[in-house]
Amino acid sequence: MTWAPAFLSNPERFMAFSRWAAPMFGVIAALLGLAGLWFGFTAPDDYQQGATVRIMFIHVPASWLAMFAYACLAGASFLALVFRHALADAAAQAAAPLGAGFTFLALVTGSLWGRPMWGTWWVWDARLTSVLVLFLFYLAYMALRASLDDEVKGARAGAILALVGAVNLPIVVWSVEWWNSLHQGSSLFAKGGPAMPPVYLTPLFLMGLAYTAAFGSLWLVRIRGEVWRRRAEAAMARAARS
Amino acid sequence: MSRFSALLARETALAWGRGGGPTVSVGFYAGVATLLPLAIGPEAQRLAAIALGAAWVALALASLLSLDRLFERDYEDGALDLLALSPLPLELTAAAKCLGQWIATGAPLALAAPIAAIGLGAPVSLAPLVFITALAGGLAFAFVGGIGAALSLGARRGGLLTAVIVLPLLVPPVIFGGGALDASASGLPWTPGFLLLCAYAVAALALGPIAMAAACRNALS
Amino acid sequence: MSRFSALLARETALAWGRGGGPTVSVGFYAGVATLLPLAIGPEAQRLAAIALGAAWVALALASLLSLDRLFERDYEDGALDLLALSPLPLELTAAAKCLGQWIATGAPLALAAPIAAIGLGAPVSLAPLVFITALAGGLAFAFVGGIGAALSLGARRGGLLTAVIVLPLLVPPVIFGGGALDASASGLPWTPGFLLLCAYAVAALALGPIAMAAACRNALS
Amino acid sequence: MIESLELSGLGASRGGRRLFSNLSLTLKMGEACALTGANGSGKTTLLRAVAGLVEVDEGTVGFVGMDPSEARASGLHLIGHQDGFKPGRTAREELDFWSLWSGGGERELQAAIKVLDLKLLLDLEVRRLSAGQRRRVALARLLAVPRALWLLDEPLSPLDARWRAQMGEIMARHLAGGGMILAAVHDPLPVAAVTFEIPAPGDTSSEVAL
Amino acid sequence: MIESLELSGLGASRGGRRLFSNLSLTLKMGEACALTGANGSGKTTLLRAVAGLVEVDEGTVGFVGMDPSEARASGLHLIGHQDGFKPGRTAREELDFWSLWSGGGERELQAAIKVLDLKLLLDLEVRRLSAGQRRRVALARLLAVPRALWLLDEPLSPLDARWRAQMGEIMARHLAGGGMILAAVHDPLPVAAVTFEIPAPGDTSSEVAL
Ligand code: HEM
Ligand SMILES: Nc1ncnc2c1ncn2[C@@H]1O[C@H](COP(=O)(O)OP(=O)(O)OP(=O)(O)O)[C@@H](O)[C@H]1O
Ligand SMILES: Nc1ncnc2c1ncn2[C@@H]1O[C@H](COP(=O)(O)OP(=O)(O)OP(=O)(O)O)[C@@H](O)[C@H]1O
Ligand SMILES: [Mg+2]
Ligand SMILES: [Mg+2]
Repeated sequence: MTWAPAFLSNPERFMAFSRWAAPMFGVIAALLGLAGLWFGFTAPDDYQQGATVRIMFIHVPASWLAMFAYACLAGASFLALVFRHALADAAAQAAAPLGAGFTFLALVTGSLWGRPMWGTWWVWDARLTSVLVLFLFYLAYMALRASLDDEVKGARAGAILALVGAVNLPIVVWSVEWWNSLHQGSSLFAKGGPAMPPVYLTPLFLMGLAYTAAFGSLWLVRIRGEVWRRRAEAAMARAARS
Repeated sequence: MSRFSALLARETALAWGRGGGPTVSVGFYAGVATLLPLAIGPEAQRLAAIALGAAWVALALASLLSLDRLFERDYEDGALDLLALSPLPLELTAAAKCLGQWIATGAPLALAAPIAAIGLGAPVSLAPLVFITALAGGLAFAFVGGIGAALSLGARRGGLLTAVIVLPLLVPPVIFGGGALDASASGLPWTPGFLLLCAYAVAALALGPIAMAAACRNALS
Repeated sequence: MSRFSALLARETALAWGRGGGPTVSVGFYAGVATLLPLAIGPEAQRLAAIALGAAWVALALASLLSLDRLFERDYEDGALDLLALSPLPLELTAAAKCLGQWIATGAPLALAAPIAAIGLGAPVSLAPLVFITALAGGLAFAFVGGIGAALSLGARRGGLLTAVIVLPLLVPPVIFGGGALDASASGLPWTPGFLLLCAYAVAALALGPIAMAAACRNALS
Repeated sequence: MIESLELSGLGASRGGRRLFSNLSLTLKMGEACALTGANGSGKTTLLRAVAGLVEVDEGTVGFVGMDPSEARASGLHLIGHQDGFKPGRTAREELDFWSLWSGGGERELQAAIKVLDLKLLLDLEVRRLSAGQRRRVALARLLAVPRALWLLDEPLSPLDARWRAQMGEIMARHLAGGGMILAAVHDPLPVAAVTFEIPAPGDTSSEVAL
Repeated sequence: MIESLELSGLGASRGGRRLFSNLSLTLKMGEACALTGANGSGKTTLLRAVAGLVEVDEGTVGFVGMDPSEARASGLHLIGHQDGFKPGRTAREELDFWSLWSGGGERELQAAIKVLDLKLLLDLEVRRLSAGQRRRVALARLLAVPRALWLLDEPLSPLDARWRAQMGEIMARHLAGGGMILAAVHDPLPVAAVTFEIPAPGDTSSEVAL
């Protein structure tokens, strides 16, 4: 893994790589997503949950990506803080709104699912609350960056916050095990293999990959945008001075 | 070490004057204990059910609202410059500030919390647990709140930002402490929640100063 | 009049940045609404019983804790001198400060209060009453809190003093407003409590500025 | 319009200690007075007494041509050690507010910004300004709202040589227009001015009547 | 003990604007340097860069005879525009704390109080002090804790003539004992010093690499 930052740390190389990688991930995401949705909607109704089981294919991957994006945000922030790398900072900044979006999606779909399943939109249990906290961290990160108008300072303050917020990730993952929760535990990564029939497992798996590819594509696009914005600002500042 | 204790004494004195101190915390809880029954009606049952939780939330809110200027004054009047120029690492300086805040505000609030809870109808036997929970929780709140205060230094919307940053960090200790109190009130074992709270407080004590020092250095430069 | 409105705009902007504003109040109530269930357990019934009261007490606490530096910054950085040197009587200046505080903090909190109360399980039909009660109550809190803030100017234990002076003054509006909400929730007429609250707010509006101006003049001279 | 400032038999004390007593001074239109004296002799106190912010023990502060309360409300400017700016607001926000507060118009404000060369500083937060820049922003109030009497407390100390000279010109113009300046200083004013030294206090102590 | 201060090729920028670049300066034991320059030219920034509070874009700050981090922690004094005092605490409380904080002893503190004639001020709250008195309390730190390098930002402006002269003597004594002084000033220092002017910035701009 150490080669990846080393390889991508050169902005020129990154721009060249992402020029084709971003659209390619987009295409992969679209194909996998279509396949996942097809299998998902042709799967039989669950004997317990009925048709609402299909929310799973939206909800579960969104929850995964919510956490994965935060891991990316924290990782990029670490690189930005320790190695003072501008590209890593751009990557962190670009990841935050995407992660917030996935978290929001997980919250909304979970809540939509909770109505038929639990009879309520929302309960204050550890899993749900820790996801809400994750969402709050994304918001706090974006708010912090937006309110420090010195770019360098904002970048560092944001990175510190992102790393502090990383303590929440294990809480999200293990909350169902640490506290008895309405929310079900992990059935996919349970001991002794996934406890889920293949008709559901296949579309879930496909959707998971599709979400990941979509995240990758959007992330690259946003980093590229961020790089362009900073270059343009530097050029404008130069022009204003001369 | 004499530097650390001198700073601790100063910070405690400042926080005491700034709105901490026993009278204030007693006043604060007296407020909660008088206002809550007034606002939700005096039926003893209703009250007793929420006594512990209310005392606990009041503690978190008090920390949240009193912490937002932990570093700001020093930042604006130049004291933070001088604090940074010292053999004492900025991490310890930040820790001393949070500890001072805790001594001046958290500890008196922790002393007052059981009284308020009992006043609202919680069983007297719970008082010691409320006290130590509040003590540990207050420590966690102070160190976590300090992170928010340090990060929002120099930001245009300081107070707002502190609250937004600190809120997510406050949720875990509130869950742990509230869970322990709730469990104990219903006769379940309270140690797991309490131990988690202590673990969180220790983690905040260990990691908080690092984050605060980094944030302060960033704001100064 | 343009002076008054300019000052009002400035004070609103300052209070907004200092920890007011819609995001913060929503955050604050989100905090109350998240922390309270976490601390006292998520059973819907328990929560619903205290929803109104908790929202109302949270409002009082937020006012209490955010008001203590209403005048202090201006006093220390010399702005109060310049504010005193003006055709606008110091009474109106003080009123503008309190109003700004209310616009930036009280009004958003009042908007958020019904949402928090409903989130905790209060009946939706009570939302309008919660809103106007919080609005009137916030006004009373701001003007009463301002008196404490002005009186404690230049005192060595500012925060303490504010709490001790303001707390008793906060009790009547909390009783009136909480009583109105309680009455309405149990199907009784809520107008008497609400009218008393409004009367108290009007009295605070009329008399508060006089007390504040006198206290400020005293601190300056 | 204030026509002259007349202090007669003024005495003031702080913390139970008499700072000065029987102090008399007249300032006419077009005159500047440099108030000097050792640290702690009461220069700041005197300026604040003229502005009505400090109560005097004895004597009177008279504004010829204007009612005292009116003179204080809209006839004089006080620029103190502290400028009342909030570090987190931009210079523009602060300047706009204070000029509105003193009843100034947009045109004069723009002129003041031009004279004091503040254009490039306006968008910076006050905390970012250098000491001299910040003082210049504070002094802009003098020009943004024309008032007869300027009470200045060490106005020039953080300014560089160029701006001290500029302020000298600005002050001269103010005096030429019939204005008055009473400035507490430790260095000579860059404009013709009479010097008034606050004497070191004798041992006349203010007494607490019982 | 710091033996000399060597700035070489220093460049710093604030808010994306380069303030100075390629600035080199050497200060040896017993030397004083008066840092001059227009408002906003970067004097304060330079002092803070020497103290390690501001990051420089290029060049190095070298302390001969001491490790930089050690020099900053216990080899130099920085007296800035702002003194870090809390208005509500007494001068004594503040002075005690800051002298302890800098590692000073009780004897030196008493000597400093005597030299700067602070005895009568110590029980006053800082907000009650006059500008010059407050600065004297701030300057007492220099004497309460002996350190080789003094970084002073306009140290004398609020002082009266007598105290400026006194400070001149104090500085001379410090230099005679092998100390160094780097002081940002707009008026000449009351002690023999070389003058170093920060040039007006060229249009070299700092760039964010991407
Ligand atoms: C707003 C409410 C909800 C939130 C915030 C939420 C959050 C999450 C999160 C974070 C995960 C990922 C866990 C992991 O893989 O470690 C997850 C997975 C899952 N959620 Fe939810 N959820 C919510 C509501 C629901 C509801 C109502 C149901 C259905 C009864 C549900 C069923 C599932 C399932 C089946 C998984 C996959 C677990 C696995 O097999 O690994 N969720 N949810
Ligand atoms: N509230 C107070 N209580 C006690 N003493 C006070 C108070 N306010 C001011 N003083 C004292 O009054 C004296 C006069 O202060 P003032 O600020 O007027 O002096 P100044 O001439 O402006 O001095 P400087 O040149 O240092 O600015 C000082 O000795 C100060 O300590
Ligand atoms: N954070 C910042 N963002 C943008 N500009 C800044 C920032 N901090 C300082 N500046 C600018 O940097 C310049 C240098 O300021 P500095 O305080 O070093 O000047 P100075 O030489 O000390 O001036 P003075 O004599 O007025 O004290 C000023 O123009 C100031 O506006
Ligand atoms: Mg003075
Ligand atoms: Mg400077």
